[in-house]
Amino acid sequence: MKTTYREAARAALREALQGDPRVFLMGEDVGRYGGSYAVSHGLLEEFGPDRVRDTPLSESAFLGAGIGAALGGMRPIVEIMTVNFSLLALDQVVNNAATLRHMSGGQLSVPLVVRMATGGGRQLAAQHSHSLEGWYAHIPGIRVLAPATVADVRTMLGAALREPDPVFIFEHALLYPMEGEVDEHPGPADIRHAAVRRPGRDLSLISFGGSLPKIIEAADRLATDGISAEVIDLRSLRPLDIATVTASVERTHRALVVDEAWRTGSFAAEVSAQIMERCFYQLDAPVARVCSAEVPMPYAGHLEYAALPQTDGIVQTAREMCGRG
Amino acid sequence: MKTTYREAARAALREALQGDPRVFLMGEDVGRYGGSYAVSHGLLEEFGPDRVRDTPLSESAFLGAGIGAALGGMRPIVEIMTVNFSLLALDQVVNNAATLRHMSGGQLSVPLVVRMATGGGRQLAAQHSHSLEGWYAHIPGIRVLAPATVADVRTMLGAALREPDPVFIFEHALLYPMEGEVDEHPGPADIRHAAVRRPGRDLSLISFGGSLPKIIEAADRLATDGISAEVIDLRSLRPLDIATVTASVERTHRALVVDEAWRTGSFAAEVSAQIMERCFYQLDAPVARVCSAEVPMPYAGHLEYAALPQTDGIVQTAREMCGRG
Amino acid sequence: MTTAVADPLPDTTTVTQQHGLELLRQMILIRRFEERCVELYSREKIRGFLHLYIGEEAVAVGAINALSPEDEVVATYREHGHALARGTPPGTVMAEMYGKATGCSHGHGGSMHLFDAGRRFFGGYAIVGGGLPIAVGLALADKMKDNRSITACFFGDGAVAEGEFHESLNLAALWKLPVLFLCENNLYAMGTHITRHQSQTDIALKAGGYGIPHDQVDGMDVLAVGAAVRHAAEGVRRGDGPCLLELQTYRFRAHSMYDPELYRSKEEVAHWRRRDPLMLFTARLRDAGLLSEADLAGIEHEVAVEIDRAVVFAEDAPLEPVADLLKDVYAGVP
Amino acid sequence: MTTAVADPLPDTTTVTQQHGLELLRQMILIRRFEERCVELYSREKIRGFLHLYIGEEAVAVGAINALSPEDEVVATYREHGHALARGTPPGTVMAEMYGKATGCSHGHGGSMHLFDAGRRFFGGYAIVGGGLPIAVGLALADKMKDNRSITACFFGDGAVAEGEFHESLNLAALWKLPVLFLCENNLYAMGTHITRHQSQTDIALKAGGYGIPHDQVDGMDVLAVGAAVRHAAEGVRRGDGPCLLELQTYRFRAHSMYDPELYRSKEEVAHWRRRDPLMLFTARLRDAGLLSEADLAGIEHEVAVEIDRAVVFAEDAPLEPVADLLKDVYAGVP
Ligand SMILES: Cc1ncc(C[n+]2csc(CCOP(=O)(O)OP(=O)(O)O)c2C)c(N)n1
Ligand SMILES: Cc1ncc(C[n+]2csc(CCOP(=O)(O)OP(=O)(O)O)c2C)c(N)n1
Ligand SMILES: [Mg+2]
Ligand SMILES: [Mg+2]
Repeated sequence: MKTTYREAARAALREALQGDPRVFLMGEDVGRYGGSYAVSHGLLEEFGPDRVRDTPLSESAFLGAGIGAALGGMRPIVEIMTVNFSLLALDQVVNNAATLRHMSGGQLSVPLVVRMATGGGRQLAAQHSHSLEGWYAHIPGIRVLAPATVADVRTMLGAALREPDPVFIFEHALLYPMEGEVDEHPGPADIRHAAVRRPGRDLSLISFGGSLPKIIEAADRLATDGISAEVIDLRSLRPLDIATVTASVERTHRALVVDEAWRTGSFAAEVSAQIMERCFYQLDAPVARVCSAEVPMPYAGHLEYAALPQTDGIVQTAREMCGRG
Repeated sequence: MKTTYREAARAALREALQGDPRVFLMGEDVGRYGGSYAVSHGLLEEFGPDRVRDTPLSESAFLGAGIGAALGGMRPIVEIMTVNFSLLALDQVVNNAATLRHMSGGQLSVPLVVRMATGGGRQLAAQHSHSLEGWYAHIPGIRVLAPATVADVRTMLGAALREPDPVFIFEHALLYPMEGEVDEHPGPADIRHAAVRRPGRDLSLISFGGSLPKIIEAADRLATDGISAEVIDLRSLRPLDIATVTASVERTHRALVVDEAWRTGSFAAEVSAQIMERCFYQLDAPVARVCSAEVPMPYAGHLEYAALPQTDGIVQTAREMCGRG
Repeated sequence: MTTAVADPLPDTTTVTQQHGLELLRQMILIRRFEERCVELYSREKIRGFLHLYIGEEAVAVGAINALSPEDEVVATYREHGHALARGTPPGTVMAEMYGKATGCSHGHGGSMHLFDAGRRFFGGYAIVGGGLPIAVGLALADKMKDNRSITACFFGDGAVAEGEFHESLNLAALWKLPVLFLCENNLYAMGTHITRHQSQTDIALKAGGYGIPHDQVDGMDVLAVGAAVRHAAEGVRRGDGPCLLELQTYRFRAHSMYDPELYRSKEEVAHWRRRDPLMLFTARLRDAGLLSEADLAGIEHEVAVEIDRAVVFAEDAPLEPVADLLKDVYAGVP
Repeated sequence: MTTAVADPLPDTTTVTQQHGLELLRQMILIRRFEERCVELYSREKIRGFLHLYIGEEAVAVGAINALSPEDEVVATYREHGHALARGTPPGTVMAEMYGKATGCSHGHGGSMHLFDAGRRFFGGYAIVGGGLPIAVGLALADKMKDNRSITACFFGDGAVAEGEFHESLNLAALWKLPVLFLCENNLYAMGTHITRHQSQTDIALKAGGYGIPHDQVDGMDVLAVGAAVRHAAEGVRRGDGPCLLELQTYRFRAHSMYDPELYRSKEEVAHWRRRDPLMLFTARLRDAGLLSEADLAGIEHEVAVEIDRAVVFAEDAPLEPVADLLKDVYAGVP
């Protein structure tokens, strides 16, 4: 069945709300407004204001309330409208959601799912274009998912809700209109594994979320140059399925990691370091990164374009790595 | 002159307050209480409550007020008691302090200095033992310093106050009682460069802040094994003086990065990736990392010890890298 | 104890012709400027988020004209009106929305991040609540430097729920800082009606929890806003500490260009449109004999010309060179 | 509108002998337990931060004994008293401070992070203000599940300045959640007196900004606390929505073991010590003929034995194996 990423995200929410009375959705404008990206459109009417719960602008309190409700036996899905606003709730993530199981000696469990839109590329400027998935991936005690395909956004939520630990799902806002295939009644996703989206021999292109379409397009273009690129979609950033990555790099001997975050301290640095640590002697070239320029995201379209990773830059870096600079 | 890290930090504050009427210190308990680490002890009496300003527990508001006061022509030094609480103010850092110059097209300037204690090792458990310097180092628009020596904590503040951009200074709480040498009237530090704390031939040990004493001790112990380790203190995490690092690695051909943060997504990953990107063909072994275990910091002493990087582990990793496992 | 700032308020019904026409001109400028923005947005000349101020013009115009040029102004992402009322040339505002180098933020900020340091307009903040601590800090600087300036801080009803509202009000009151908190209560935070985001919907009352004087003002009446702000600013400037005004208003348009407005009825909007601040003020000036049809036509013409010029300026303006991408991240780099 | 919860309060001066002696026993247990902690801290058996509750015992004991066992309790880092009043065995609390595997948090938490899920004690939170949203969420779960439980949330006067206080009160009131906010006003946030951290020092009054009923209670009087909490809890349990009580108390000791107490005078401490809650309650029970010297000696003896046992339990307890370092970070790992 063909559908959009947005519709698939909504179908996943509907299924979750239908399937378990403990599940509820809460966040800013998820109800009456219909969701700021129209993801939750119609759910208020279907499930009522108790289970599709509009919140005040209080990111810390309602994310924390999600933690508390999870402790209390519910299965909350908290929507933070975008990752940009999640900074206001980060203390609750780092100090409560991520610690309570361990800090209580295993007595407590926080089965919470948090969804948020992420990324740049829509000329929303410096305060609305962050890519902070890498920060979340730094935090032990939580899981971090980045559905990059319609099928993944359709099925990862169900899998996340089965986890007894907090799961953070990052949806790149540019993906919402993307079309793709899904089963009508798909099972929950396998959220333990990265996916090889396209096999290749010469180079591994590794990314996640909103950058997946870019590396797929790059692989297409590289193919016309006779370079066979393997495309790896990390899918889960924490824990990271490094085995799938290293298996690929052991075949291709070259790795290029793409990440929309600022380069310094990006998640790409972690992936790069781990590849190098594990595949050092199989590498034919240093692991490369294509990331965002280190600048608060400018509004002007041409500057934003220049700041973000683009297919051109990925292709060029890949060609240089393969000696076709 | 011999003094402690704590006294040196205080002398730096006193000098700053004496030297410029626009400078003031604000934070929780910097005044009447005498500073939670006694760093600002006595300054209230010397400079009065206007310039040594106790704040309510409102990290976001008073850090934001520091930004505003800097915009308004003052030279605020904001103390966030510890990095753990800085999460509550991180939105102001990422979205305001770091962006205002660029977002305003260069019209505004935020000459703000923020100091905070950081790190674990004192059995303060999961909510009071964070090492988030790497997150700050990810943010374009700010500078991040980690004074690891008495001389640096004495002189970096002065240098930071001369910067027209926001500077974040991380003081590892375990360093406060450490003794060291300082000039009586030192000039401001050179905050652009990393320091080679000890020259060596076989391996570069790279770290910053609270881990510097550990790598120095490791170098001592390695020397008795006949391994000559060069010790690099990064000092500035953003911008990173990678040239000093790569110059060292080009001599030693081996690099080991130590970072008290959780391993995944640590700043050590960035340093490792950059070394590999620049020195790939000179490396005799993969760049190694010794970081904290991926667990909310446990209270119990033996568990905390096991979770943190320790000299033993550094020495062992270094020996293995040099074929003396 | 907390007191309302109310009495004695100066008579709000009188205004000199010159001042009245200037206020009207500014309101019309903002209205027409934004109407043009809508058109330019649909032609994709303007991109990103665009939040219109249409319906709320009396607030920015009334308030900002009651301030002195040395006072600081801090606003939100819905700040075209504030920038224009402060005197930022429409051309540089429009060029900003075009993402051009001659925009008031060099094209870095766009609609949500207008800055004009020379006019002490300290910007549009797009993290809701994020501007309040900045305003507190600006006021702290003024107080420590013994300046006579005050800081006017605009924010919405939605921002009142954020922790930073609370922390900022406490800090400002505790330290008796010269901040004037101006809450633009347009009844909605995006699609969430105030009754569904505030347990206590009388926003002015909240000031009591901090010992801050407060008042409610008809935000559709530019003279009432001006009088209330002038009065409140006096106390703040005198050193009485901060003050909070709730300016009751309404946005006639969607929250942003993406909003299908499912959360409110056409009737509700129509009801409020009957209190259109431009209409009300035009009628009042007319009734007082201060505005002729010719005056009005003259203003409309002048404004139309000004906006045309602004568009031409924006169209013709150069782009920032991509080579300068990293400029102004730090001083003096690259 | 907001109302004080005050009348009609049940008579607070009467208490059954059995209940009175139990309250006294708990207060003495907390006092002696913490006195022992000080000693063990100086012997480095206990490490990290240690925040004593001495002087404030009437608050936790009065409040927690007025709750039902199904109610949830959320506390701060100063929570030995709350855990003990809730019934967590002193041995497991002491073992926790020793960092032992049989500690109530398996040695992972220490003094600041006591947990006892079985007794619905949801822990000590050491980021000031961080427990309030958790309490709101627990109450939300109760409401959505139609439980009759309420959540009691303890926090200090210092926490009132944090944004999370504000956000949590609004959310709880907006959604009429069964939370009882219990502010332990001991006049200080570390070394900062309430007059230097709150612009409006009457904390109960702040509830008005959210439409939450509120009251001030003598936190040195265990019966007054019990009566106020019982009364407030009734309304909260009935579905009236949250309530806030300000419990006026004082800590007799330093903020933590590191605090040189430069910020207050010996006289001030001495003044408050004259209102020692143990002393006051002992005297009251004695005056009412409910407590003999033998009773008191019996309690003291019983408590001393219990604490000795707790210390032995902690001393003898095993350490968590280092091999289990990564256990309980995620369910079922490693
Ligand atoms: C912290 C934060 N959360 C969410 C948003 C998304 N958002 C943008 S505007 C808005 C509503 C704000 O309402 P209000 O403060 O009343 O201002 P108005 O738009 O009505 O002028 C929301 C939820 C944001 N920008 N920042
Ligand atoms: C967010 C945050 N900021 C600062 C601290 C450091 N700190 C610990 S306790 C405390 C004072 C809290 O005072 P109050 O809430 O009145 O509780 P009390 O200690 O008096 O019981 C401070 C500043 C912290 N733990 N968390
Ligand atoms: Mg609004
Ligand atoms: Mg207190």
